[in-house]
Amino acid sequence: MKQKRFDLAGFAGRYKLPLLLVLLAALAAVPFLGLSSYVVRVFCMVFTYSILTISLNFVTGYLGATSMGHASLYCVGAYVGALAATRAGCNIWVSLVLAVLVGCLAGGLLGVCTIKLSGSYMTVTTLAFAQVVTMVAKNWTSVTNGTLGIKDIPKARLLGAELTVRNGGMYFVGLGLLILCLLFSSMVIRSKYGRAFIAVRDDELGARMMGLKTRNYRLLGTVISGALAGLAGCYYAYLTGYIDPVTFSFDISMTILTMAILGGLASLPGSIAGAAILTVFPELLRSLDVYRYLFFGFILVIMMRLRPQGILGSVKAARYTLPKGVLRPAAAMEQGKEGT
Amino acid sequence: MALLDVRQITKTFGGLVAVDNLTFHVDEKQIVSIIGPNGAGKTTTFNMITGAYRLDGGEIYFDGQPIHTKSSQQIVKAGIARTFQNIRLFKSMRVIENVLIGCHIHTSYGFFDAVFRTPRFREAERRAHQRCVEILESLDLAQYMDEDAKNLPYGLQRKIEIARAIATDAKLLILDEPAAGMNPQESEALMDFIFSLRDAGYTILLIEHDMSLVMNISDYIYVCEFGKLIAEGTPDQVASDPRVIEAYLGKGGAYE
Amino acid sequence: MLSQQIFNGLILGCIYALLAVGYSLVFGILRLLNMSHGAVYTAGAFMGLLGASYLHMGAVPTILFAMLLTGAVNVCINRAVLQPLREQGAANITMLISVTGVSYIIQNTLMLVFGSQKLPFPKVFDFGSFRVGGVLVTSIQVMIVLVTVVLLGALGLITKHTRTGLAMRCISQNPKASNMVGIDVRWIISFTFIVSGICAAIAGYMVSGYYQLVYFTMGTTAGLKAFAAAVLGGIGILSGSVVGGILIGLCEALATVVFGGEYSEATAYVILFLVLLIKPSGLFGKDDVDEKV
Amino acid sequence: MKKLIAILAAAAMLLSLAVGCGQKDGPDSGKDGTSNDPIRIAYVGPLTGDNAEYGQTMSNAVQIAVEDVNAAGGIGGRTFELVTFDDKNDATEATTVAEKVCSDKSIVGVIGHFSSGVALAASGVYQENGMPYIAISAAHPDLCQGDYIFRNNALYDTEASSMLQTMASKGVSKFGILVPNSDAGVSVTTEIQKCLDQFGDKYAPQLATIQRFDDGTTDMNAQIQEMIAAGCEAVYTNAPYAQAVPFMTQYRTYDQNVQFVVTAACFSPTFLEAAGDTANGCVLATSFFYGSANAAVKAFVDKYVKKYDSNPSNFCGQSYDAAYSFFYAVEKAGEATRDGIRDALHEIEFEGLTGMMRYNESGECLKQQTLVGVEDGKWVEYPGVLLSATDYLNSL
Repeated sequence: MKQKRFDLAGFAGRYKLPLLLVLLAALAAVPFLGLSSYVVRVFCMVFTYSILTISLNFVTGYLGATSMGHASLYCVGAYVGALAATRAGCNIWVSLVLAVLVGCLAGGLLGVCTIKLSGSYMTVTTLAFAQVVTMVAKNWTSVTNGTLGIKDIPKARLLGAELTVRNGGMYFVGLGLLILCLLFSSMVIRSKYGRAFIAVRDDELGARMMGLKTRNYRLLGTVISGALAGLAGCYYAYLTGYIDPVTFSFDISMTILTMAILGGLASLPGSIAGAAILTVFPELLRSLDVYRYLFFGFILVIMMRLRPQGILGSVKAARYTLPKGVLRPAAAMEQGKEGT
Repeated sequence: MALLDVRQITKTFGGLVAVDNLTFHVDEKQIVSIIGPNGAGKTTTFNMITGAYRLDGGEIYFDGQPIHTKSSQQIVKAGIARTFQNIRLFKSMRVIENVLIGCHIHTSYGFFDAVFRTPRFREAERRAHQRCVEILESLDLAQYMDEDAKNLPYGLQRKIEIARAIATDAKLLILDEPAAGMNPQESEALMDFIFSLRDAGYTILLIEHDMSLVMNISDYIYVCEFGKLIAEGTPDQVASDPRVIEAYLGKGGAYE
Repeated sequence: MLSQQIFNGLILGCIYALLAVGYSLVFGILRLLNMSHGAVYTAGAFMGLLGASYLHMGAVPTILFAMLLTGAVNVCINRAVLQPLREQGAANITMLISVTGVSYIIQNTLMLVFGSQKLPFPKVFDFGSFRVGGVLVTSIQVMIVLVTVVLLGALGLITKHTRTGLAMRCISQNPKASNMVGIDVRWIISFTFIVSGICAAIAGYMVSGYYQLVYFTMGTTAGLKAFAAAVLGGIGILSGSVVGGILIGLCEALATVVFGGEYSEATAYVILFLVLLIKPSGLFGKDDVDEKV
Repeated sequence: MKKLIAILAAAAMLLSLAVGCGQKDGPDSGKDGTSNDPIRIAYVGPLTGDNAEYGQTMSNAVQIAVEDVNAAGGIGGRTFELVTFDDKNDATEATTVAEKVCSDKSIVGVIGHFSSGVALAASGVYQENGMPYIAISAAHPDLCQGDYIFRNNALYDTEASSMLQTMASKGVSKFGILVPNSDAGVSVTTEIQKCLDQFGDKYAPQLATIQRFDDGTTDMNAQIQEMIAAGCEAVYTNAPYAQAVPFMTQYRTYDQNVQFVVTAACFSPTFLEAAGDTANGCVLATSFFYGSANAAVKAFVDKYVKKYDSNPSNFCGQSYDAAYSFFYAVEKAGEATRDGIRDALHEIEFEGLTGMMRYNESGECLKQQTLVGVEDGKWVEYPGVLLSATDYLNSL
């Protein structure tokens, strides 16, 4: 008989609500613990990168297409947010909506460009897409102010009060956006759309034979990924106050991809774990100065050796949760209980 | 009137004529088999019926409607579902999730219904899951519901593929060598299983090499060789037809 | 003037091809986006520098010295980092991150050992220059073209006409089946990494000789271009990666003339995208998109 | 079991973050500015990544400045201490580090950030937290908008004017410019055009062509062909020497006697080694010359060579002076508080390594540049050739 293992994921699944509430309370308390604004800002960056990792997961995790140009969608969101703020004087809430819409368009464009491609051919196209976006940002000076970038992006305001890192305002905006993004993503994934994504990833031809319009789902995946990346970009623009084309480089695309894989592909908690670890670790190593990235390299190699599928990669509850009103078949009763 | 009516369909790959003016039909609630040596064009015919390949000639009618111009999505919606020669289950999904993909085309709700969990979403999901649980229970696969498809033995994976095909509310089930790689007990169980499908009202179109299975189960048999139809009839007629013997056993072999 | 630009584009293309060839070897056999190849190429350049400037060896001994060390570095990467993951059945995308980690390690080690400053690289194969029909050609440029052709020829010979080459092609099609028929998959993959390391060393030496400058981050952008060239030519096809490299080099040179320097890199990538639009599996790639149902 | 270990490891790391940076804060002496702990100055710059070389040499120069002032008994009996941080010349890292530096109460002044984009991003945080910051290599025209933000390097208008004066002094009739497609490139081009408009037809040399290149490319052949076609007798580039050296060596293969005018970014010993004989005849304008006869400069250069066995670059001189700006500010303010230092910086005036150090009301320090050139492998100074931008305009 299989040795009964403690089914952590099943445990987490069953007591989901209380666990989440405890976590939420802890996170909400952070700005009031008298921590320095440096720690608060690191948390804000963890939120930004978590949203970006979740958005990348819609392309790489759920649709199985390695994208190495994700910084381009992040850049589009940031520029839309910055331009809306500086040129049109919108507040953050309007800019966020605009950034999501334009993000959808950019994601859709990337999706259309890569619809016929798969594997490494698709990856190189995302690289080309990112290069073109950077070129446009650098040379379309009338709109993006070119390489001089956009500075003095006004701070976000809520009911007249200015939201900054110091007064914890931007922290809550970030936390709110992350929760919004998590809810949205889990709703999409726990529906026929999520199942369709994974079917297209596992066997596109088999899915097509089951009547799924596979191209529509691939496009939907990139549109969602563009929307969420746009959200993160706009938040970053308000958080930092200055953006230029060089900020959204190939290194950022690789960092986001590394976070998604390290955390565990196609897993929302995994995305957050990956983003948290790879944002926090360089900060911890900061005292090493010159040796920082040497250690970072070793950490990546060792992490992948320990957990090839990522920290929360293959963590799956033992039993499938049926929707309310659907009785669990008798035969599956005792099978589920004693774990896989 | 025939449920599936195939008229002079042809398919060429470069110079090679894979299927040459093949005509046959399948009536309601019938079990029809297509047999023939390897390379006779059987799977190619299946791929043309299910829209995977374009036809180079001829027409196909299903329930009176022409389907040779339609996409595979529309064909599945029309009511034709298939299994595959080499099993194509979704590896990282559970058994129930695989079957849910079968129900996909009939779970009708929009993207925003899913995001905001509207009643329409809840109702459609509940009905889809209920249907899947019923299908799994009817095929006594329910206890494997939570398992990942890739962890199950070969025979079970075959049955899950069929369960997934049923979930599409298909009228016609196309089984591509379901008994391949099965031992005698398993193919025996498969035969009863197919009979139960036929009794439940499904029409079955079968490609198979396991002669004992084909001869016992089929109402009508078509025999193909090099893309051409060389014989048709009931199992007894086909078994004694000299051209079939020659095609399978070569000249001179007498088959009593 | 335009002919000079085209010639320069050709030389730039050969440089990308030199790098793309090493890339395509590993890429073809393991379908792995070997991000550490850029770093290995930089290591090759530094080994060349070590040989030429610090140990004052002649041109040929320096190249051999660099090839030896870089080949060893590359095979260590395979043995220490990738092989265990492969044996655990890890997904390709996991190895992509390990390899990225390796490129961080190599680049930063080079920085710590050789310092972060840009180091001068002695002139290489410098026998003067001559004019051919209005086009000024320097000896190093001729050598680059020669080395690219020779390298491509040698690799073509290895892959097409030797048993090891045959084994390499088998493994790129189906590693499991190759194992069944008795091919020592482990050794062949290590051999491929050694050859890829040697190509990286040659590319490192030639390019540093051409630009006379070596610095620890020279591999990053070059590595990306090589990856693009390898894919443009069709995954795993050596001659394809050379043609891909030359095409990208020409596009960059001509784009500078037509649009201006700041658009050159983006134009090269746009051309790459257009080619993939027309032929989704690269210039010479076999179209394995609709696999058997 | 493995899953549990991995998740515990992740949690441990997150926890150590809060602990990790908590104790890094130094003693809370900055507040009252009177206790006798060492006054801490921070250098933030690229210690890893593409521009690691610049970051490391600049922080070396600040280290020497701190050692010098401590050797001279510090200021009012209190010694100084240098803390270094790496920002990889990346805007996101820079803002995070700036936040970390500002939250460390014991740090009262910041020097650093290499490129303009990074400096701009970080200066927002310094201004918000009230931390005096002196930039020493970012020439973005509108960096110094906050009152806490100062700058100790030549602005692009000074740079442009010096270049045009050099072209005129060399009697050049047609010249071209090669600039990176970056904020540095765009700003210098605009300033050059502005100067040319101001000079009008009183200025002989003519700008024949503007060529640009993408950051990171080293193959300039295409741009060179364009410049030769435009008939350039001289070429100016403000590219760092990783691109300037290949550009010059490739250009020399086509045109032996073109006159090169580069910027202080190339003014370093490795430039001479890398360029070899191609560098002969090339000139540049700098505010710091390590070969100069000035005693203070000589002392600094000897210390730098002994400690780091390479000659200091122009940025090193400016970093040294920026550090001393802080020291003199603490002396004038009589206390080591951030606001005290900010006010004092506007009043101090001292003879630094890079000329007269005086910050005007907007925090800029107008640099006086001297022309320096390479003659058979060595840097040589040509004093008196360059005037300040306004003097040259009036002299036309």
